[in-house]
Amino acid sequence: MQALRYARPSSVEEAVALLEQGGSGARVLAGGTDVIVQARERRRDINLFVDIKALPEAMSITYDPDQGLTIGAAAPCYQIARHEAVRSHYPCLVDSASLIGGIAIQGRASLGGNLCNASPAADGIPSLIVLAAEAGIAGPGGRRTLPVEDFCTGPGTNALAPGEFLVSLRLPPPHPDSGAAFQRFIPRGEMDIAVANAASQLRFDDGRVRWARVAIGAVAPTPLLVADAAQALVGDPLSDVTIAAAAAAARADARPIEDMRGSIKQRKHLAAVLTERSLRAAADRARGV
Amino acid sequence: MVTADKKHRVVGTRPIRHDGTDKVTGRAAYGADLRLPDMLIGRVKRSPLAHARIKRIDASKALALPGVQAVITSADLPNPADRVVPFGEGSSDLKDLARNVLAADKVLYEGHAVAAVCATDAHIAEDALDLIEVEYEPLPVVLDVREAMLPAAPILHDGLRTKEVGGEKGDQPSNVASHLQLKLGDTEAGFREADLVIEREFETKMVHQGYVEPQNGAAFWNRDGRLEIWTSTQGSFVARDQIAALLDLPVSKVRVTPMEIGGGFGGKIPVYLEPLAALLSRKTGKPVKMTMTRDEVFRATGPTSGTYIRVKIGAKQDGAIVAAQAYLAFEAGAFPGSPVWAASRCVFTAYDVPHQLIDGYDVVVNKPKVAAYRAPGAPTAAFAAESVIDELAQRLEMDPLDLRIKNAAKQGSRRADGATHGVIGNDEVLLAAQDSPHYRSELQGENRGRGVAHGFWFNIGLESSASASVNADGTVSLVLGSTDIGGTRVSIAMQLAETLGIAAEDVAPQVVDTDSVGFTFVTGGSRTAFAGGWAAYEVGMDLRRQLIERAAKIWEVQPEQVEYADDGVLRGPPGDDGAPRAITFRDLAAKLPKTGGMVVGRADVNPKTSGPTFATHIVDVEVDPDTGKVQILRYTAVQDAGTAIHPAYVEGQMQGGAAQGVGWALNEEYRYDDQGRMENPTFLDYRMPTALDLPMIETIIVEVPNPGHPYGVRGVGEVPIVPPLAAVAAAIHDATGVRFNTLPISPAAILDKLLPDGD
Amino acid sequence: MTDPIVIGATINGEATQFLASERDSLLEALRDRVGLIGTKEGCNNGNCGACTVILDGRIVCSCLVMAPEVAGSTITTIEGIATADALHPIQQAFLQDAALQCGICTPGFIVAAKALLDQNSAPTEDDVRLWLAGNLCRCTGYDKIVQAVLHAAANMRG
Amino acid sequence: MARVFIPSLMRDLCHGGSQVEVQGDTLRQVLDNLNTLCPGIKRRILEDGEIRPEFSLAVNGVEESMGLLEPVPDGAEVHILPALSGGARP
Repeated sequence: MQALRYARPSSVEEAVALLEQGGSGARVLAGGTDVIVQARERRRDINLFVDIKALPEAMSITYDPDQGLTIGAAAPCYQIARHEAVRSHYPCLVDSASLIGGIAIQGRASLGGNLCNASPAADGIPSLIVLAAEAGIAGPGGRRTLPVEDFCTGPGTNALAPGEFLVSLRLPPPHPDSGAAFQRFIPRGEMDIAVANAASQLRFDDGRVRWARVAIGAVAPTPLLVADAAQALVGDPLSDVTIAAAAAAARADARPIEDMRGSIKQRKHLAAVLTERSLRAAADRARGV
Repeated sequence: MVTADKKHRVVGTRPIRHDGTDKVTGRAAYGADLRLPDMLIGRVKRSPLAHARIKRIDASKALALPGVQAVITSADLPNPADRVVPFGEGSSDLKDLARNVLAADKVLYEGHAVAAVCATDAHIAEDALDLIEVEYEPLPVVLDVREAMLPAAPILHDGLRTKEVGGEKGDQPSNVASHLQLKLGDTEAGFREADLVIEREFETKMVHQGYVEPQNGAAFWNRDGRLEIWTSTQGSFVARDQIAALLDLPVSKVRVTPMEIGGGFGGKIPVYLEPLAALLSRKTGKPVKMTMTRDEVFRATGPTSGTYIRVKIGAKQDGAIVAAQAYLAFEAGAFPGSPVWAASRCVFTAYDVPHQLIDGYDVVVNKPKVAAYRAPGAPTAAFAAESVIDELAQRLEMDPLDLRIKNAAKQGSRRADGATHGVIGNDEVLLAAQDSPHYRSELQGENRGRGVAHGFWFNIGLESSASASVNADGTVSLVLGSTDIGGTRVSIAMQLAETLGIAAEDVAPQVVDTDSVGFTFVTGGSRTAFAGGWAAYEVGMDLRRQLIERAAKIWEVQPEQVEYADDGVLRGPPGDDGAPRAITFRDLAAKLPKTGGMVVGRADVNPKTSGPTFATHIVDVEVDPDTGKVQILRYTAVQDAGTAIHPAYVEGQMQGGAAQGVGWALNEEYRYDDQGRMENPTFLDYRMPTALDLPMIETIIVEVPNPGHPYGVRGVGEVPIVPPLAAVAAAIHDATGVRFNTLPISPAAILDKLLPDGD
Repeated sequence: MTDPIVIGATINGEATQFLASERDSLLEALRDRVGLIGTKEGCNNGNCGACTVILDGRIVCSCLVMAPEVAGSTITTIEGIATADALHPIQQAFLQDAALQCGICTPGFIVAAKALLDQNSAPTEDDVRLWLAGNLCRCTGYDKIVQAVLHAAANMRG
Repeated sequence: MARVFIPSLMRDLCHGGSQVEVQGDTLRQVLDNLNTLCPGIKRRILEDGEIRPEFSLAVNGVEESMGLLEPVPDGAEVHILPALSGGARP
């Protein structure tokens, strides 16, 4: 572990001040499952951990039928996956939160941290994108929000300005005739980084897809919102044909690299397969199956 | 379990291991757990390049860091003599061992040690690594075994010439360290007799043993010139001998205390950190402890070879195999010494084949020097040979086990190395597999397949020592030199208990340092329960003789009149009252102090082999054609154990070997970029099976007692990793119709074959 | 070098204060500062589970927790699983079922299994395998470990 | 008499023969006598009076553990094998 200091601010303002003073060497510590490894392996130059787990706003999970869901950026995955309202209204988030790492990782890792780490293969981000989540950010200039699909700017980089940090994630209330689901592929049963992943949300109106969102991961520098896939679905009843078209759109948008976790051919293929699987699962959920 | 006649009281039962409580409560002390007063922490500076000349090492900045106590480089190692050091399964020239421990003029793989530093705490030692400056002149790298064999390949060792085993050395520098050949009969004539000949090429990648405990070593070089070492090693004596040779010390100056060991599988026989800790201790006068990170374990310890293998087998229409030929090229890593020797002697050894020709090549590449890994060489050789046999069975429309049974080697069958098989359980294992509930069950469902494969391993014998003292409370303290990786304290203690006719719980085994017991070879080669148990048996016989004498003395009769029965009761002729005299071991023990004192038994044994053994594995898989994912649905391992001393630990060896083999087959591999930098040195990306990736592993223990052991024991630890690679490949073929001749058969590899090109 | 800091936490039921560096992970602090060596290091990046401890009721990899984070927390390590006079039923089952070979992963498995049985007294084989998927064992093939946890659960149910 | 099986890569020293019958009660005597029939073969097998680390010698299929002192019964088969370890043994 490189030489570093630890701070535990008790207010958002204090956290912002610490981050601002600390400059590029200051990093937010939430669950720590990525950032502690990065500091230990000296992959990032870190000299200050700003632990935000004492900030109630960063730890709470609240649901309101009108306002939707607000998740503190540091709330651990196991709390999200167990939360009653999340389980009944956002099962797609449960998919993600219970697939990140193993049980011990889920005891610490947060969806906020998963987003900020900005891994192309992050298992939380496609779900947040299709659920139209917004990032709630605090910084020296005050508060702002940003659509999650605009948050990641490249592998390991995000849209946060110096001194800013992610405080919470806000998700709109789900439409009654909608369903969403997340799928990923890993070589083992657990403890792997996604070779590819995909999430979908579908809203039906009178048997037809009224609105759709599809996002894929691990196939581009950032998780991708696949606009063409939604286009292929909206306006028609969901069918093998429209699903295949959406899957083809996902495959077409995928521009993966070849690395130790997967080949280009495999990843493009999986983008389609997982898109299809997530669409079918989302449709089942919309129908209440 | 297929059992032999059972007349044992302790052997074959399942007592709780003596060291168990310490290991389930966290009290057992492994190497990293050692704490000594005033102890310093050491770390190793490693090469980021896979092949380079070292131009300069400058440690001055590191030495200036407060808390840093010393830095060493290869200049601190004595100049190694040109000789070979005693070793386990795998060996090293002393010069190579020294160069591997600390690079001298060249680094030969990424992670190669170039310097070591010690400091007052671990954080400072880590900070100091960045302050050691090393200037390199990069050299071209060669990573693939076949490329390394080409005449134009970059040369790792300018002085290396190909040794034709049994012949002369070549006259040009080469990466091919040696070539060996085994020949039986006339393969050309044999293949002419065949109705069907199949020849295939196979490739496997370098894989790691994957023990969960990283290497460690601590040293204190006392001012009286004696060196104390604490380490998690598979062989304290073999470690001592390596350390003494590397540091040019008499062995009597080195004492190795074996700590508990968190897995080894062959990888913890060579020394890495111990000599560095010793040199740092000599420089500072303080004890120094070193541990590796997981990254260092992957990059800089001894995995096993990546291979290129070609196998050609010819059979008659009735399935009789008439000729077999193999070409085996094994990566040795940066220094000579791959297990191609053992692979050559195993590849066709389960079968009675009249005409065989086997060529083996030991090849250096810019990767870490390989070490032993569970049945070294045999798994990849069996992957190739068994895959061809599976295809033969398919083409001949024969049951794959019928084909193997038809050709199974028997007592007297001649092997490729020229020797003949002794009493073996080959047929018995194959027949038990064929008769197993798993093999007789029907496999149903889409995308599912079943595979079987068979394997052979020699097992080794060699030296073990033990001593035991009888306590007045009727227990026995047993002193051993074999480190206990998987329950050998209990299995050895059980054999002493059996010999003395007492309970396993009444024997207290402990593993001691190299000054406290006679020479004992490594825990490896499937030898420990075998040879250690044999030593314990001889200790027991020694105690029996002494106890008979004592009883005779007490009863005032001749020793020849006293019998020591297997139930632990000594019986003598009737006394004055006419009643037969009898005394239990426990009662006699209580009388020892006042009838002449306590008794101590001791023994050393040096058997030649621990009895070859065979295993057949059966596996059912399901392949997801959309993702290429393979799920293991059912798995059965069948194996000849000779006599299973503690059946639960025999089953554990079978299950553990099967699990490692499944990992090797499906996902495990060293991945390098083209500069020789390892891309996946973590447990995240070096994908060993998790609990979710395996089903329960059914076991069938066959017992064909080894006539060369007092209790019929055969080695059991290694052979279970021999069949799984080929068995999984055969099952995937059965499920998909595609033969995969390259490992690992990862989802990417499967999709690549199943999807149309351009998908 | 920064000065060590004092951290207070309840460890295995006892209020404990220890000195640690701000650079220490919880794993390092437990082993090197508190002297609880039963928690093992296998990979130091959260991929093997050998360092599993229970932190405020949840299992975590102690290598992925910074020592200063645990101020005021409650921690259970392998040393806190047995009582003064008896092994925990999971420990007993590991011995009975020969669920350990080298033993280096055993503390992590037992701590993780305890957390599972604390919240699910009747897990299925699949539940156990999923829960323990973050704990690597290279010796056993998991068979006897999974059996031991199932047996312990049955014994605890009585 | 013992029957020594000659490895293919040493047959050049034995006029191409694959088996040679020689006298000897120990491996040392067998190798000495073999060397008179196949001059130079001892130098290939031994180094400094010891069996080279890359070999092991087997008598009736069982590898020796006493080096050149290993007894050779009458009628035994002696095989020159590549050592399993590919190098030194104790």
